[in-house]
Amino acid sequence: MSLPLLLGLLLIPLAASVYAVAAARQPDCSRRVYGVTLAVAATGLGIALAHLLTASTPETLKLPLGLPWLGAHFRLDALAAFFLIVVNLGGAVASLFALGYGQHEKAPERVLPFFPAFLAGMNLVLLADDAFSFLFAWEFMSLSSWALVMAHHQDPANARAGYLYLVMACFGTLALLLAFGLLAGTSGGYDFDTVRASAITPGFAALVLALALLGAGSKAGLVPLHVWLPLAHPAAPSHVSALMSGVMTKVAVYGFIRIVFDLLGEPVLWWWGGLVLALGGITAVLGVLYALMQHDLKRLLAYHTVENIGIIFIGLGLALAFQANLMYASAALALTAALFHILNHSLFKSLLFLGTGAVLTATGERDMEKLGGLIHPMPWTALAFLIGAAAISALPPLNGFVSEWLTFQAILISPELPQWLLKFLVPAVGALLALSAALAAACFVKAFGITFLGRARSPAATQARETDRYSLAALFVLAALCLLAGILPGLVVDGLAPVVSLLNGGARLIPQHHQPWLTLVPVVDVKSTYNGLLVLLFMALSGTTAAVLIHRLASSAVRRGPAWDCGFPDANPAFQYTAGSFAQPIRRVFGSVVFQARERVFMPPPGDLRPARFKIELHDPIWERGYAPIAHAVVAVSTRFNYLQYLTIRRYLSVVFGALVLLLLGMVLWR
Amino acid sequence: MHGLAFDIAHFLAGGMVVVSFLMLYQDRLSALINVFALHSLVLVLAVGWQATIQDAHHLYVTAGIALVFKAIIIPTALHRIVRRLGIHRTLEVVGGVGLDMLAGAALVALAILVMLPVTATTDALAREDLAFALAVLLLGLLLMITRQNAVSLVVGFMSLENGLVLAAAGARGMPLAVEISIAFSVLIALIVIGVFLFRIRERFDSVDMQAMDTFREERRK
Amino acid sequence: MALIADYLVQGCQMLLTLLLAPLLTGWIRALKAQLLRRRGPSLLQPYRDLSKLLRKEVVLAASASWLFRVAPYLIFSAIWVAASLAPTFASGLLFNWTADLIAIVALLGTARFFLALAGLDVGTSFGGIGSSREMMIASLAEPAMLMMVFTLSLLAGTTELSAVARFMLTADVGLRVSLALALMALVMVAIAENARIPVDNPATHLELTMVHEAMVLEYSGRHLALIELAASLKLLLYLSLLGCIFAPWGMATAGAGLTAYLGGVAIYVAKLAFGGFLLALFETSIAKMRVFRVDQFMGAALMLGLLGTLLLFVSRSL
Amino acid sequence: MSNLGVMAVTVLLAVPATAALLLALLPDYRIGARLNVSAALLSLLAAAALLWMKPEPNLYLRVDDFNIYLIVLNNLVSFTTSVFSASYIAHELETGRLTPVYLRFYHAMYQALIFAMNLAFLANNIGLMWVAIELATLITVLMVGIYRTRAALEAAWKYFILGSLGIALALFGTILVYLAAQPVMGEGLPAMAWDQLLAGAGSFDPALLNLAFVFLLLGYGTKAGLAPLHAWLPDAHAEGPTPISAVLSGLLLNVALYAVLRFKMLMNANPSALAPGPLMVGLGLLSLLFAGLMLYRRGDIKRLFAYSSIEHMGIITFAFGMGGPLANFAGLLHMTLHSLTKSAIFFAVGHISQVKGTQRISTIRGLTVTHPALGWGLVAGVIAIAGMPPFGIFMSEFLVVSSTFARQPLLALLLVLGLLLAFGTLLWRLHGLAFGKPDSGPAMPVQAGILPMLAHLALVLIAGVWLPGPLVAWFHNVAVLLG
Repeated sequence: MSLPLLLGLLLIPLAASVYAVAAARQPDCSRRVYGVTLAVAATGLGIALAHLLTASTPETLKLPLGLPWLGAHFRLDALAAFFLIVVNLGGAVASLFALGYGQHEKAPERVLPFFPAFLAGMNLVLLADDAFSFLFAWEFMSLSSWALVMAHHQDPANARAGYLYLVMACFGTLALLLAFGLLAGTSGGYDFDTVRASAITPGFAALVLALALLGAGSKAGLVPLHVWLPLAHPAAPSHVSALMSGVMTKVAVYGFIRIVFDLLGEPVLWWWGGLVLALGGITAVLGVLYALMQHDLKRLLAYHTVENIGIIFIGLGLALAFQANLMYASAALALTAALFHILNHSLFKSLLFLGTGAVLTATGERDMEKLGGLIHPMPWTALAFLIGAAAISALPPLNGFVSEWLTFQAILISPELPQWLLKFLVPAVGALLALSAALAAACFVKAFGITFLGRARSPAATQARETDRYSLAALFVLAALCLLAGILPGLVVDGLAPVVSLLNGGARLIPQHHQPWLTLVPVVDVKSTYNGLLVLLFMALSGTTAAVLIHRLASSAVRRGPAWDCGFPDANPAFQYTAGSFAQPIRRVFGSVVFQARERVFMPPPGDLRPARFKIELHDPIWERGYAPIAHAVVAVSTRFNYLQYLTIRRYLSVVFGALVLLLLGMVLWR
Repeated sequence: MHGLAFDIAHFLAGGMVVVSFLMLYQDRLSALINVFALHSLVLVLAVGWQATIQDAHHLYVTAGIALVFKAIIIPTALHRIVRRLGIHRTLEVVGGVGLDMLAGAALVALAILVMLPVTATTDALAREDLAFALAVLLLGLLLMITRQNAVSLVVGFMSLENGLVLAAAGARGMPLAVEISIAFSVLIALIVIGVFLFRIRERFDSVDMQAMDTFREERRK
Repeated sequence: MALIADYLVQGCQMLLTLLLAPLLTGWIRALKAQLLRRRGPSLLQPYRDLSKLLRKEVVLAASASWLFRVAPYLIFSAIWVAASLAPTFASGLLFNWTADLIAIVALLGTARFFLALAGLDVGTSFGGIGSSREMMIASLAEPAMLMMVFTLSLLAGTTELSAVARFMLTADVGLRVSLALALMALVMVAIAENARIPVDNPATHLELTMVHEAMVLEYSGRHLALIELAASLKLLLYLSLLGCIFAPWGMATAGAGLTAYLGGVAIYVAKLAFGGFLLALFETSIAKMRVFRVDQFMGAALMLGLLGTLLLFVSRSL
Repeated sequence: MSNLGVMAVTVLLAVPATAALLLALLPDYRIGARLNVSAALLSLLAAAALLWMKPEPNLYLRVDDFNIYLIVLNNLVSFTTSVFSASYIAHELETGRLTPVYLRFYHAMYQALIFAMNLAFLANNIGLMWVAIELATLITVLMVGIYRTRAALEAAWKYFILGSLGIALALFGTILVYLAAQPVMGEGLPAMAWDQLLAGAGSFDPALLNLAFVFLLLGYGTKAGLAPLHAWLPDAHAEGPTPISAVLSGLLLNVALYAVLRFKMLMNANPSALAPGPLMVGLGLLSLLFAGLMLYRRGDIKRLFAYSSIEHMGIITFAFGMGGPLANFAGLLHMTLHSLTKSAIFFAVGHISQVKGTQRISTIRGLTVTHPALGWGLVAGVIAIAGMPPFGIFMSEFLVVSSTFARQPLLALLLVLGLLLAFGTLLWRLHGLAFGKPDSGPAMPVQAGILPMLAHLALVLIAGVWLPGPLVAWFHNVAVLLG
């Protein structure tokens, strides 16, 4: 019953889009539209949650749309329900945020019509149950988000981002299209039930996996297909960035899971796991390293999305490896970790992007070097952002830590894997994961510290005001969820159980909710346990007791004074550490290898009045080695061919003549 | 009798090929036009002969049209145009006559080769005719691409089209042959080319097609 | 009844760590002084410092925010929880399963996170230096630590500390290369994390060499006291980790009764004293290295840890 | 019943013919435009009527599953185009690019063109069809040259020479087909009538058929603008009046392709003749890749979309070349939707170039800011033509690619490469045109008739989501016919 409900629900945002096309210029149009999307997303969230928890059998539905002889198949199973929760949660919060944020939009007619469509598109991807509807919705999602990226198109950088985004999206869709072409076979059995039923040769299966990696990976931002992501996500309005980064990448991951774990089915080859694992590890570390080099807050967050996608794919790769060796219990753990991280990342990444949006409205700045000290004018935003930063840095007792802890546990039970390559690969990836976690912490100390702490570096930052109440509500909903998921992980794991067992041949983790103190006990025989609730309790207890005791027994006096700073307090905020200088040690350690980072210092001789200059050169290896050559090749070839436009008529006639003679000769020789 | 009929038809069709070679050989415009008139004349004879031996009377119409338009009106018109434009200089033959001849020979060979596998169910006459027609067609095309001048281009095209008419006539009892030849001769030969050459003369003071390869804005980019 | 006893024991451990930490610091300082032929302060000096600091008023920089004032409590509580969750004198206590080794590492990470933020909060250049260097060091130290954790858990089949300790007591450990590697990694990490020579000098106030001290430069009064206490707790934690993993002898097991507990405490104190002695010896015998050699030092630690793990992954199947 | 159908057919042919004569005599261009529209509407109604009542085929004319929907499409587009041209031409007169005399000529020729195309579709006789297509060619030649600028004349001349060469080749092919049929069917009309030919094709002389197909493919392929025979197409599109560009891309190419397909059926019907598939696949891929590359360097907006037409003709030819129910279905769908979408794009482009007073892409920027309706219309059109949902072309491309990959992976990869290339280059141009800071160029006031464009886009949009049953049934039947 809930499936038709959901589908019917999706008509509402589409209607809202149409309405917005007509009435975008009206003052209260944005409030109306976002109100509608908020309501729709909340309802969808409720339905999906109900379906997931009551854990009924999948629902299917067939509408006379799409491919005429096939119809449009829809299906609501545990997997779809889980991702529906992720999508609609993000959508609801983004809409809530936009109720306030949308008021500041300069070009509402370029945002309002596409936002609901974008939301509907993502929902549709999750519900689609045949190749055509799936790709239709997939591409529709890309298209609407492209329109949102192009909302502020007058900035050439945004236009370029949008172009790159759409081309990469088309590339991904074509890859998926080929994959489905293989899965459907020559008979054209495009509906997923037929695909599941039909067997496929190992060679083709491997090809499908590769294509799925290309297609879904390019949308999720898997290195080296990530280049569009850090350009496109920041270009959109912040609540859209939150959706694209926090939610749409998850839809991409859904595509990968659906194809590889569900449609492809058995047999799984072990090296698939290895491949995905390696890609995940590389993506995680490169993503965070890129992020460390950024000064643009939104771009930094976008690169962190790349990193987290890497972590998710590490979990998925482990699961594949385990499944290939029929170790379903372990696969369950890995899958749980991946899905948990999907949920977590959607939470804190949305939170962080929305926080950035609040900063953006307050100061009009995305460049950290021009911000600073925002914790004073906007303490609540700062608090929410801080929680998000701590969560994404995988600090207990917040949710980011739980999923990484689960991933580590999955890695730790992997020595049973028989294949040698995996034996070497898994610990190496573990090291990469640990490294990326530590670097992420460093990066968010930088992000939060430079943006919110210290003293204001620009007039814009000094004149900042706290953001509106809708935005704050949205921020704190997400912050609360981050904390809850962190201290009650057992419940989340139980919620994920049906999804895991669906993808994992029935195997799942042991039920968690009746463990003492809601402790997280992934595998019984391995007695590794974690209890976020108690950690929080202990910390709160000890912290408060310490505070109370000290204030009671010792002094509680405070005197404000100038900063000491080893005796020479600097009046000028420009003397503070900047984002660039904060990243300098890490840049020296890692950047010099990965990005050929060079520091150029120009020190004028004494008496020369020119200012001293310090410049950092960074090279993006992937763009310079991978993408630029392709672009140049296309330009070169098309320029080479272009002269064909200016031949004389005689030449054109000769071409036809040549073709004719050629074909005639062919006929003569053909016999 | 049939043998003789066959031989004559064969002779006439072959004659057209030879005349096509003559056209390839020409490098003066007026001479080219004259040879084209001859070409058309041979065509008329061929078609007329076909009409008699197939006793398909509508072919006489086709022959008549060909005679009136292609052998008389168009050549004179072309002569007038040439004179009015004052193009009496020799026109450079791309690649030289000798090469053209070689290419032409190769084309004729190709035409015959292509026609060989055609089973003898279609009567031999049609087959031979077809081979020659194809040869004429290809030679006409060759003429078009080896000359630079609009007039000679048109001439080449019309010789090509003569080949077509020959083929149509050779096809025993082909309906609409008249209509088709009319469609061709009237529409192409008179209206369009006339109009065009007139217009072109208006715009460019030569009919040399090099002058027509104007620069377009893409090239400046 | 037994439950209450368990609670008591747990509470005792928390208090014990809290009380012992300054003593350990004092002990090391005294030893170092002795080794340098100085008389040095008394063992109890840290307690005196703390009580004095606690009683002084806080001088807060004008540009300090609420985070600056909350941070000390956060840091202190995080580290204290971590320290009291690690088995010290007895294994298998009531709440040992609350956080395994990974969680303890992460708790220290939480503390570091907020310390670094506090360093940036006032907006002085020295705070920035401290924070950025601290995070750079940590970005290598934490993976190294985790690799060490991997090694252990691959051996013991768990990441939970008292279980690890129990396993290390059993006979089937033997002498393993990877354990040695793990030990070295842990020691190096401990040195870096506790801002000891050669990575950092806890005694210096020469601006350009300090890391940890630079972050807490702006702190005063009770805040400083909490941070100092947290620092010494951290040192204690690392020593007790080393103790319970690589020298798990003489630890009492849960519910073993009062005498056993007391014995455990005695042995534990002895372990700490010995560890402190080694540390002091090490610190006095080498010089501090340049900040940009630290990454090589930590990289070495990381490699050692990874090597140990790899060896185990491979040798498991042999 | 059927005599009603006969009436409809006669209307289809008689109305445009008479309208052409009338328009040639009418001095006032306003009345002319109205008459033009109403005549087109009339023939559209007649065509729609054919859907329900098919006349018996005779030796000259025939209405069957294959051509009926194309006839409807043809008259639909020519109707909408006439509506568009009414608003377009008025502006041309104001700016003085055309004089009333030429307008009279233009309208007459427009109707004549409709007549020719209807005749080509209706013809049951390959000779008749040839005559019709030749007529259409000559008319369009005159229309392309109508501005009498140097460039226009050059384009028309180029079009004329290449087009009539193609026509000549096609005629030779037709004669060959007749020769192949004549021994079997006997002399005279039956040997040139479709249904008869199709029935007897099995026993034709394969060698002659092969030869014929080569000539027909090259001849009609030239008209369909397949590379390397495409040379006339971009200039003809760029230099002629935009309504004619729309008709060229939307309809005339279809007519040529229709002819090729007819003969492909013939080839399929003869087992010992060579399979036409590979030839068409080759030409299709060549056109697709070539056009994809050429799109990138285009500076003239109409030439740009002309090249995109070449690209899509390539896709369609590829699909039919692959054959099989899915690919043929996709090809037919693509044919239909492409003509709708492309003409819609040309409607937008026509007004845009009028508004901006130029066709140079580099001088047109930020259309969605300055002219939202036209700008977004263009965006929607390009999105649709680039094969993105929710528009219908996505469906056909989906079918082509997916059905090909399982059979011929390498071909599919080439196809995908071409699609991606074309997509990238087209989008690159679109970004320049529709987005970015608008330049402060001269913007002349134009009362743009965007209704036709919207109508087409709406149809394409609906087709993307839902295809009506009868249409699907027709596609299926024809797909089977095409083998």
